[in-house]
Amino acid sequence: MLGKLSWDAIPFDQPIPMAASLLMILAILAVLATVLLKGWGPYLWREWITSVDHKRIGVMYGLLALVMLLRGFTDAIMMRSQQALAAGDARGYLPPEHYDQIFSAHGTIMIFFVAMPFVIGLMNFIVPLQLGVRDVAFPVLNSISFWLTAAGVLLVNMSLVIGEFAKTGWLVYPPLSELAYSPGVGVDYYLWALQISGAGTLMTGINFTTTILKLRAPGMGYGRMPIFCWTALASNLLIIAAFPILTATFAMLLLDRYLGFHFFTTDGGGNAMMYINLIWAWGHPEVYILILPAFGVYSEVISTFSGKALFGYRSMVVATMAICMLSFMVWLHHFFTMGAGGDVNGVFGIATMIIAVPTGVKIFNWLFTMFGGRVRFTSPILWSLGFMCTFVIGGMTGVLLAVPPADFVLHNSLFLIAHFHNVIIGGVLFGAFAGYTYWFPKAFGFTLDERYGKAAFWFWLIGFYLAFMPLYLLGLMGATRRMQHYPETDWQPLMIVAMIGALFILAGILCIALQLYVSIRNRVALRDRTGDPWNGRTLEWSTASPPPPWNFAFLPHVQAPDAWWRMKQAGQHTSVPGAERQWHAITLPRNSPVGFFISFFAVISGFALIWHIWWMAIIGIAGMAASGLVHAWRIDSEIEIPAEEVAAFEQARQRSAAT
Amino acid sequence: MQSLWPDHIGVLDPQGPIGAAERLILLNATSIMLAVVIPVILLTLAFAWWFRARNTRAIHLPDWSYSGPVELVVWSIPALVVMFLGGMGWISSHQLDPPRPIASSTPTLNIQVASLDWKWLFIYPDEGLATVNRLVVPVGTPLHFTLTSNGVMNSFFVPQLGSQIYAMAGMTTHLNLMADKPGTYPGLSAQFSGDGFADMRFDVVVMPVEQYNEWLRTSRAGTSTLDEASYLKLAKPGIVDKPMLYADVAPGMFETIIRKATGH
Amino acid sequence: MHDASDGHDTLHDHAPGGGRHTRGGVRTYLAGLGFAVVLTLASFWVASTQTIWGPSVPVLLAALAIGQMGVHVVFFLHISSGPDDTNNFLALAFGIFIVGLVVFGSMLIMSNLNSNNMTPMANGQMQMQR
Amino acid sequence: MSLVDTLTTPAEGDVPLSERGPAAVDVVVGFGFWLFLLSDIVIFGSLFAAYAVLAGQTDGGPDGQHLFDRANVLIETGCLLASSFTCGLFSLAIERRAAAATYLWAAVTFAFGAAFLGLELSEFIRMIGEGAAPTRSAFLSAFFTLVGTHGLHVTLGLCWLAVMVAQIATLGFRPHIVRRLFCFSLFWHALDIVWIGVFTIVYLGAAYA
Repeated sequence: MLGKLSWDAIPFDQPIPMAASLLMILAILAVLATVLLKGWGPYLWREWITSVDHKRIGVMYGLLALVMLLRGFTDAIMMRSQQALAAGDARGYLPPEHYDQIFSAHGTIMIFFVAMPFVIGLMNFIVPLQLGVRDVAFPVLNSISFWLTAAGVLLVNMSLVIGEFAKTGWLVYPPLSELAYSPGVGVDYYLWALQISGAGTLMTGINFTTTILKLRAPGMGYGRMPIFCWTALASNLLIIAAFPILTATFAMLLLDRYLGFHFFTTDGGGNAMMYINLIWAWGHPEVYILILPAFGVYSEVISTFSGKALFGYRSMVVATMAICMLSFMVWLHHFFTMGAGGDVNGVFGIATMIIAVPTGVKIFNWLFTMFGGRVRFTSPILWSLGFMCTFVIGGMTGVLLAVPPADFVLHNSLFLIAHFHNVIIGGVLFGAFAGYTYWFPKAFGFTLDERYGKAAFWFWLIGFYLAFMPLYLLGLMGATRRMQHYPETDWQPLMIVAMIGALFILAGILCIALQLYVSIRNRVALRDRTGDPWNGRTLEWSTASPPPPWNFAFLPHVQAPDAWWRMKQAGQHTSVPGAERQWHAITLPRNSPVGFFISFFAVISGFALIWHIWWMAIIGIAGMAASGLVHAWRIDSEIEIPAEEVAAFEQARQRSAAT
Repeated sequence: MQSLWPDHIGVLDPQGPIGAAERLILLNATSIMLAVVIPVILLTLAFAWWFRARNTRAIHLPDWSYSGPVELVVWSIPALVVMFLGGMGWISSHQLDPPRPIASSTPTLNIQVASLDWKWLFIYPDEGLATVNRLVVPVGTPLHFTLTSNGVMNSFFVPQLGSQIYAMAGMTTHLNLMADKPGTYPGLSAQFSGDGFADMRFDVVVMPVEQYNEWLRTSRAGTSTLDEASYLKLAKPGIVDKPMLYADVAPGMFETIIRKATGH
Repeated sequence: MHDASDGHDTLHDHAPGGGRHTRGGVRTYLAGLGFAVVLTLASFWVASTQTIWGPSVPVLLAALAIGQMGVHVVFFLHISSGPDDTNNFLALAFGIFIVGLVVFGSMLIMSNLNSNNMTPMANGQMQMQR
Repeated sequence: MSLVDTLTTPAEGDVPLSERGPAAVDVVVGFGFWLFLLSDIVIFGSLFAAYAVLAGQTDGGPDGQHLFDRANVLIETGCLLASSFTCGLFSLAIERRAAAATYLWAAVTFAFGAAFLGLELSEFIRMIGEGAAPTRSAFLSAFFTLVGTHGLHVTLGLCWLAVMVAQIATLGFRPHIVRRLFCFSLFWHALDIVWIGVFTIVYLGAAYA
């Protein structure tokens, strides 16, 4: 009746996961209780859960990412403290079966449920605004994408309470992840959570590629598109091309585990090297899916706060698209040590290094964007400067690892760990925070507190260097990744320094939380009435903060890159004309609960499949199909905003901006 | 308490020609890139500071956003660096390809390696000898490793000797290393392989040739044999506290291990 | 300035497969069917005949398959290289590029790995990859 | 450059395609679905790659040359090709908003698709009966997964077609229904293209694996 599920699945005898899950359940209950008691339920349902507005969905992605950052960071600090303790004969406080789950969960969560939602959230919020349009190409699909991601998040977190998570590392290499060596439900949690959220991500990719290629304000040719949109385009093209590989690869592993197929097993003629080959054919583009939009954020931020157009716009576009293509030709560098031979290793090593050329060009162009500018030291540009100084180190170690014989001694070492944290924290996360601070006033109508923002930056920057420079050194000394303990007591001081770095990062995270709290409290003082608090250059700054549901009363007519800057130069200080033009009624997509329902049933079927509860899986799948069918018969998919409402909003805004 | 600088500095303290070449490559590549990276970091800080909004002495070029010569330079610098590194990568990935034999007048010692859950089995096929978690080799002799696994993947790595290579079930990978100086060098698995992974440590004991021959003689005097039965006992998942020694090895054991791993 | 609703009145470019502007009619589909039938039969014939030099058969089969895929794309999906099809065509090219990279890249990598790492054994169970 | 200037829209012909503002809904939907199909093709690409790598790994079990029945495959191919053609006629009937013809061609398309599926299923059952189940070897795992995924797509396509017929019956030829119908026809033709790869590489190529 309940498949593999029994009371044994709940780890009563293990205090750490028990306490953690209790805390999580209490937090969820507290949130639910608050919502119910305050009577927020209907509001949340109407305005957020069923919303198909790209801005609302973007905000929800961001929130999801920030919450999961806390979860992923908890794992991180447990790993750092374990390694700081477990030297010599000491074994720390986390036995291997916990420690293995923690590092697997850390990687999975940070990549799929922090970095991805953060980046996708920024794209959701900003891309249609920068393109000067009213929504994405497929607004309902967008909502489905978000809720499927949330479904994946829910499944991963359920593994904390019921059962276990994968103990195989974040990419579940077979044969270790095959049934023979991982008979538990951990790998199944991993696979189903990522299949479900991966489907959502793929839809995002299709949605945004279509949006950017087909829905742009009149006049916005490709040469006038904001650079963030270009990077978003590249990123979404990579999603379309790479995520299907992930889906297919996981499907094969699932068939191995559930139906006894022999794709990657050691027996039956299976070949685990094929999994490693395919997973990295997805995995390498994945890191560019994350970093390219971050490059876009830095480009916007550096240009805005230098008061100059981006230097070498065309060069930047070419570099972006070159990275997009090249990122698909380098995946073998993740397994130089599998023995492919000198020719193959050499070719992929060189291809990898070539990516450094367009990336280097980008760095130089940001440098020259500042040249002759008037740089304002706000926290977004601090994140950007911190990025430039940090990322070049990460890029350097990346090129180093691309030299095959260098990789032969550094592969899987803490040097590698330091390298990819260097590019993901120093690149993706700094970019996410820069974008978060930069666009926050656009989303909520008030700026974030600068004092806490700068404090957060410094804690993160110092914390990063303290935490990961020792790991570079340790890697060079032969320390490998994923060690639950190690005999070399002389490595312990460096491990302790890394642990202290993690504490600095904790302070940085606290500053970000405090910044949000303080800013909400002081929101009246921090209010942005102009819609353009930073003297911005692109179209999102031409509309109100927060923008109305329709974004633009009239679609702007674009005549140059940096369209809004041009309009301001021409003496036009709002995108809305005065008396010259009649107000129009505006049609917008109607809200839909289909995304929520599909994901609800996806969680049910995912959970049922993990625990082999077949009847429940059928109910879940039938529920998804039924939700889709009901939605398919919906006729009135649009609502109309009357012209008077549009007029009233815009006129009120003009009055408020004038005061 | 020891000094803060550790004694175990692995890759930075190579004890053989492969490791030494790889460290040199690391240093060369790092230096050439630092020659670009350090100026970039300094320029970033300098530009940001000099062109700060309050510095009215800095030139102001609000419309300067394109320059052909600058573009040419910024594409050329990384391109030239990558050209050098790419050439180095291509040549070195052939010269230091793990299966490539090490040229030497001393005859090569063949060693078969099997990663088990969670221990390392070393078979000396020509000497008819096997050890667990302790590899004894003569100094100055080219070592040819043939590696496999009985199940999950591992990576055989002796940081002070150089290159690592995966050990995979059903597969045979090859690795050539050599030790220049007698000593004891730690080895490990660099690929996570399950709960006992952290204990997959072994020592490589490099001895002068006479001492090695002496070791061979005394070791062969033992009674334990590595055959299918004792292998199956050893292969059960678990950790080995002390290094082990088999004085005799049944013929074709390495092939037996591979056959068993692939379900035949 | 445009309004969104203005923008939707005029057709700007072409959706793959047609919509209101399907090009051609029954005749296009008939032509497609004819070509496809001929190419399919040719493929099956080539695979079973002795009149073609054996080792070259896979190449011929590949050419016939690519030709037939082209027939489907042009006559059934109505994709052309015209200016109003630029995005569709580029997207298709991107897709083919990625599939080519994944398939041929994987085959290249795997054949190298297999030939370097496969165990030479006499028991015949461990077959070498082609 | 005042605001008023920007209000005058230049003639369509003078403006490059990329600067004409948001595209029509038909184009947006068609292009989005086109991208979905490309991503689907990448899934098949991964499965083809897996098949190509594992095709020789029979683990002492049966190989393709002895298992596959070419005559059967030729009939399957014929069914799918015929359904692709009638799907084209279906699209033309929709364009004319001819309800009777639409239903007729939908039914014919469905019948050919179902016949294909029936033949494929009977082949699978025969093979499993002969001891060539997917659990037998890596080759058979890859074969059943690749061909089965195509079959699953056909199955879903048939379900979709049934739903679309119901939608025409209840909602009529509304613009969004017509858009979905064209997406369906794209999907159906794409499956035929994938099948060309399948019969060439898997069935006809079996002798060369």
